[in-house]
Amino acid sequence: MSQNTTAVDRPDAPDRDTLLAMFEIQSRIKLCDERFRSLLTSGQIQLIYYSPRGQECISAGWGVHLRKDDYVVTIYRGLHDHLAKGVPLRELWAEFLGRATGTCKGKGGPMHITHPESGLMVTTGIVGSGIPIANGFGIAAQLDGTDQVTVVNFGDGATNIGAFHEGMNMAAVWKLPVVFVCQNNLYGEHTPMAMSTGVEFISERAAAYGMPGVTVNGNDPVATWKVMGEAIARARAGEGPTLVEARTYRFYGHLMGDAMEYMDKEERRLAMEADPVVMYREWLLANGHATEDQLGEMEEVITAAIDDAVEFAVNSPFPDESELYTDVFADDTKAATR
Amino acid sequence: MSQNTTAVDRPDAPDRDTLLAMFEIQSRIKLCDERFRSLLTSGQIQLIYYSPRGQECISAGWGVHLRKDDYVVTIYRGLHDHLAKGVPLRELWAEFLGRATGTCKGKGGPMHITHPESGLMVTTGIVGSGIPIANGFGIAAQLDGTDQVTVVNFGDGATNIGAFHEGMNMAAVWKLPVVFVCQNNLYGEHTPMAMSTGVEFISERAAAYGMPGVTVNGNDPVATWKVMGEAIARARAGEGPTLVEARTYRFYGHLMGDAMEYMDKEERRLAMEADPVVMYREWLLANGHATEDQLGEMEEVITAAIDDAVEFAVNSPFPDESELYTDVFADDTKAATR
Amino acid sequence: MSTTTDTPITEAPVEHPVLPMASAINQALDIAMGLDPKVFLLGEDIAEPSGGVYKVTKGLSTKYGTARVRKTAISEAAIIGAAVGSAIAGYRPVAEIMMMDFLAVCLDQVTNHAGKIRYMSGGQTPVPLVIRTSAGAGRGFGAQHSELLEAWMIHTPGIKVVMPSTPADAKGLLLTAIFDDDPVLFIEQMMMYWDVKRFGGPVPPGDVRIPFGVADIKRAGSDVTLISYGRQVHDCLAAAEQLAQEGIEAEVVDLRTLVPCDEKTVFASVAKTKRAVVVHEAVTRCGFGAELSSRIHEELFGELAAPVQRVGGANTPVPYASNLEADFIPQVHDIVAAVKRTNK
Amino acid sequence: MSTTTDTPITEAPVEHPVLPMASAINQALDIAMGLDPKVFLLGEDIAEPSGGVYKVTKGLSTKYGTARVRKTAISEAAIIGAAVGSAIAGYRPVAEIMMMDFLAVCLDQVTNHAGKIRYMSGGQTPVPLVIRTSAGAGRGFGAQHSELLEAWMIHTPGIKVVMPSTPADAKGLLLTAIFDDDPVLFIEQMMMYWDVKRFGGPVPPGDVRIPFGVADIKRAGSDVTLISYGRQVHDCLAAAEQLAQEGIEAEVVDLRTLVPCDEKTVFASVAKTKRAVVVHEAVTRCGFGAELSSRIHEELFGELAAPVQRVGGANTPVPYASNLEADFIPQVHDIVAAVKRTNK
Ligand SMILES: Cc1ncc(C[n+]2csc(CCOP(=O)(O)OP(=O)(O)O)c2C)c(N)n1
Ligand SMILES: Cc1ncc(C[n+]2csc(CCOP(=O)(O)OP(=O)(O)O)c2C)c(N)n1
Ligand SMILES: [Mg+2]
Ligand SMILES: [Mg+2]
Repeated sequence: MSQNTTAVDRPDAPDRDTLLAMFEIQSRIKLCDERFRSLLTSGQIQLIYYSPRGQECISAGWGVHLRKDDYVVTIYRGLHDHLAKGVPLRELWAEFLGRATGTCKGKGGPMHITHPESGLMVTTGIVGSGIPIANGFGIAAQLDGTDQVTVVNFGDGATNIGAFHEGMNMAAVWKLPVVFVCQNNLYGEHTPMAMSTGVEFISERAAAYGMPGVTVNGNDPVATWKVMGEAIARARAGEGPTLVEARTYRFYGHLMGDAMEYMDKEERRLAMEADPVVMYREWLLANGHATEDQLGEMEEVITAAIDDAVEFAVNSPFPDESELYTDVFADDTKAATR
Repeated sequence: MSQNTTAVDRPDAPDRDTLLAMFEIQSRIKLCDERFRSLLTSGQIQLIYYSPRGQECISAGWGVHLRKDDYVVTIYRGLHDHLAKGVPLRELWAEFLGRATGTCKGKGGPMHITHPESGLMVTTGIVGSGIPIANGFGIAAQLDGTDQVTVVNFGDGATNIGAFHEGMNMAAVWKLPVVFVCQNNLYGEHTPMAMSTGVEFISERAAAYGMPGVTVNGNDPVATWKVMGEAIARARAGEGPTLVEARTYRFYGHLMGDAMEYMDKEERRLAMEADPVVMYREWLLANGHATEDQLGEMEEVITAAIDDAVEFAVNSPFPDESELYTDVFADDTKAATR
Repeated sequence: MSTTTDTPITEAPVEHPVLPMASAINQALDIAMGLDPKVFLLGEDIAEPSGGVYKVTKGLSTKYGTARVRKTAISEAAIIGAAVGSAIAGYRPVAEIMMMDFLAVCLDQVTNHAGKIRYMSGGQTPVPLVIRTSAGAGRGFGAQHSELLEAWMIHTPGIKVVMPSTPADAKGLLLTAIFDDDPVLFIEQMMMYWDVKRFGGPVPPGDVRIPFGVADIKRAGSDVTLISYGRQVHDCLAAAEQLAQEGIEAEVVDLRTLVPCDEKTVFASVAKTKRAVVVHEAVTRCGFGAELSSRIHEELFGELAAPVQRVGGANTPVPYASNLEADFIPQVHDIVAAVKRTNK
Repeated sequence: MSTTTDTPITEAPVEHPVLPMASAINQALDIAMGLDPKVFLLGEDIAEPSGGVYKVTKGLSTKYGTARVRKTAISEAAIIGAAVGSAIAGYRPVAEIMMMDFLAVCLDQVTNHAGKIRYMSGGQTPVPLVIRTSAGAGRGFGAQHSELLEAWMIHTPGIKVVMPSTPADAKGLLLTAIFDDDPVLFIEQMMMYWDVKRFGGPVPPGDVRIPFGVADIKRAGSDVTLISYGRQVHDCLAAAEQLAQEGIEAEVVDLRTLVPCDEKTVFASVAKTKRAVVVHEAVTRCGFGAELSSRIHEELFGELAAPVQRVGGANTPVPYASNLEADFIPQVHDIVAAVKRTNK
């Protein structure tokens, strides 16, 4: 949604409930991220933090299409995906802070958020490795004969690693119900995509597997919603996988503390000026899809929930020392001692 | 070169010397392979043998274009490539038989033939792994400022493994002087390509890296010669890598002793009927590029050389027991004992 | 002979059919697939008509269909990744990695994912998969198709490691592996697959499982303990016969599962014999023999008549030449010599 | 303190500038590239403007150009493969694998190729490459970014393994690694990169190399030998100070290179002290401590006052929660406790 279009309504837009649902997810992500960054900056909390700020519309775009029993796999930069799939704020914050009350009892941390109840199945810290794993969920749905869909998220840089290639090929050959979402924020750590990648558009790579591939402006919520909807519908109908490249931008570099000296200042300024969440909000108002009060109240509710989650997390205990040795194996296999 | 064209001359054919040079390489491969199989069948020698029979024209196609100082990387099914790059018969046979006089002192074996003198740099037994290694030779040539070209050979099945993807992308991004030759014999071990691969033509995969890709009938020596020449010239001129898919067929399955129950009998019969070496020979004669005497003499010379090589290999000693512990490290690092 | 914890195989009545190890493994897969629809197989070339490059999965795709016996591309990372995901989703995938050396192309899925996901999720997402892989030197395959890498996996938390020495053990342990809720690496030494004469054995019919963490004393003895697993157990038994002629009675402890490892049985035997020799085919340096040797010294310090001897592969890649390859692999005479060293 | 085989670092005059380890590594790379045009670097994000995610390669791409400081895609197998090929072609590539856990995505190129090619070619094609990788827990990175996997590599024939504990050792050993004709895995513990206060040290200027296979006695003592490498050497020194207060004088042997390993120095020290404690951060089970413990018992059986003690990481993935992570990592008090066990 580029600046000058916020005033114009969109014939291709979904119904109001969906529009607002997307805004709710986007705001949840944006406000959570802002809270994390402020607490980190003020030194009240300490952790390695990969901000998803700027990529909100992508997760919201598939989030509103998925059912609770659909599967999502994501990466270290996963806060937006976790929230879009409905991982509860309290457990999420507690896990980020390594507390016993976290989604993973504090043992996984931000890079490994897991919450099967919400369908957030795997968060990996290894670039590309979530892709072959996502196929496993697709195989399970296929064998079970259900119409569950798996959405696996990864970055532009991840499309240069072997796991991407092997996973895409397997999904295509077996027509797995998996949607491959490449959140292309133009950088892999400190390296611009053009310096590392042989194609201009990641979606071009789908043809190497006989898989449909599409590029969408990931900062345009409506367009993203549409493309995600089509890909998810295909998967649900048993018509096979799709590669969706959603173009976006990383507002805060690779991780908290990144000096970003390798990023073009002007490029970044423009991207942040065109903040997709802010512009979507303007668009919703400008076209009467929502009132200031509605959105304001939504934001207040989210802010209150975040206050509560932070409070909960900060006051939660660290895991008991015995937890070091548990969960290595299902049984008490005495392999997990020193 | 399909049956009915053997009578027709080819305007696109190279000069006579080149035509005969290709026939010499093809015959060397064909006769060597026949000797290996007969000695194996009669039980006079024992080894795990991957016959290249049927794929001769591909190696001959790049072989006549390469200089001694160009680099070749290949795989376990590499006899044809070894011979096309000029690895001497005696040392080659001795290595296949694990003798001290072999290219690698008997320590590598058929799957790891190495003969830097001939530019045969690496033979690997791990599917796909030669591809990233080939890039290293390309980088060396690039940094040295020479116009050396690296030709890396691999099968259709290898294009489904991660190393292929990573290696192709790196070569494209750095415009490396490497020619990627996929010898597509339609099967990976016991699996037909269609059951494992998302595309119909391997060459379609080049686009995923912004690399030119071309498919050629690998059983047509003239067409293959032409395509290889263009790709090698591009690389030599610093214009970057090319993916060449040369379509062919494995006459004797995956390895010696393969029951081939997974192969279509009729498909195989037709392929062997259209034996590319036999047909090329007919074509050379039919179009006056050579006389029966010329070709017959060539074959006799090769046969004699093979007799000599077998004799040499069979009568060579096994490596000295001390060789078990040498060549692990450059120095006498006492790490290589029990 | 049997440990106090009795196990089926050691009681196997002689009338059980004598099978090659490959058939016993095939039986286990067949029984598991018959018992539980959540069990499925994936790997390269495992379906009919060939039924796998070693024919270990023969007939299964015909019996259970290609949806449950899934022939894959040459994409090991995708194979293990798919196994990880489907295992988390409630399946019991049995993935085949054709040869153990190829673990190196997919190790990330094995160690960083299969091995860590239960832990990282705080126990929410178990990963009940099995990775079957064939391994071992002695077939003239050269340096890249002959390695035994169990030590890598034993050092890696979260993965159980099994390496059977007999068809009955292979069947019983594979059934246990498939229904175990943790990732299990199941190592099959290729040389034992079809060689009934040397490695065949009676296999009890039906769903007979062998528990993990229970070593099997394949031969009783009082003078020295030979600790081994997999094919080398047979070499230990051969060495024991030779030693018996010289009046040395060796006890042969077959660990069968390395993670978990039945240290109790090992310590009990060595406490009795005062002498221990650890034997495996894998490279000696930093092999599992080092771990076992350290544990024995830690537990039985002062009670041993000699230091624990390690007999393993040379610290070199596996050479091709038949004579060098034979030298690489620990042989019966190496075991005998090691025992002699404990008797000096 | 120094071994009989004197090494530059141990003679380093105090006036040498005190640097963080990252700067010492950067110096070694700079010197090597200046000395030999065949030396080049490749890896993710290593070029300017950022100069690497840990800034270890800062400035080098500006000084030597991006043809010799090559920033790559996220393609570890392609990175190591390119290093292998160029090394065979006569270059001395220094590849960076950002974190050691990522070795798992490219291990095939490391073990099946870099490690075996010299051997498989009968010595015709050496592979003189260096793989630099950062490693170690303690930074709240969780299970997939904290592992130490030196044991995998020590078990793998054909690869030399180096793990320095001080900036001067890091510089001298990296220079030796780059000009060594074999593949070298060079392990850098992230926690030491920039922490000058705890891990900084004097670094002699210029091309000062430290030979492989020469351990350095970082502290002399007569009562117990602490054998370690990398960051844990500092913990051993701290433990030694504590023990000194109780009248126990510990000798601290810093192995510095694990393959080759200076067993001579280890055995000499333990023969003197009769007590040994091996300390590393890696998971204990099947870690290098097991190999060292076995070797010491094999060599000094009967001369020891107590079994060799191993102090290592827990046999678990690395947990995220700060308190659990601290428990995972062996601490000074664990070393002290282990020493006490040798004095019972
Ligand atoms: C296999 C592997 N290599 C390297 C890394 C280090 N690393 C972490 S994130 C990252 C960049 C990934 O870029 P991209 O895929 O575009 O995702 P983004 O961070 O931009 O969301 C790298 C190189 C890793 N985690 N795993
Ligand atoms: C990584 C890896 N996986 C599996 C194998 C076992 N294997 C050896 S050859 C082969 C088939 C390769 O097929 P293709 O690439 O088409 O080459 P071809 O044998 O047909 O020449 C397989 C699966 C291997 N050597 N390496
Ligand atoms: Mg990115
Ligand atoms: Mg093929």
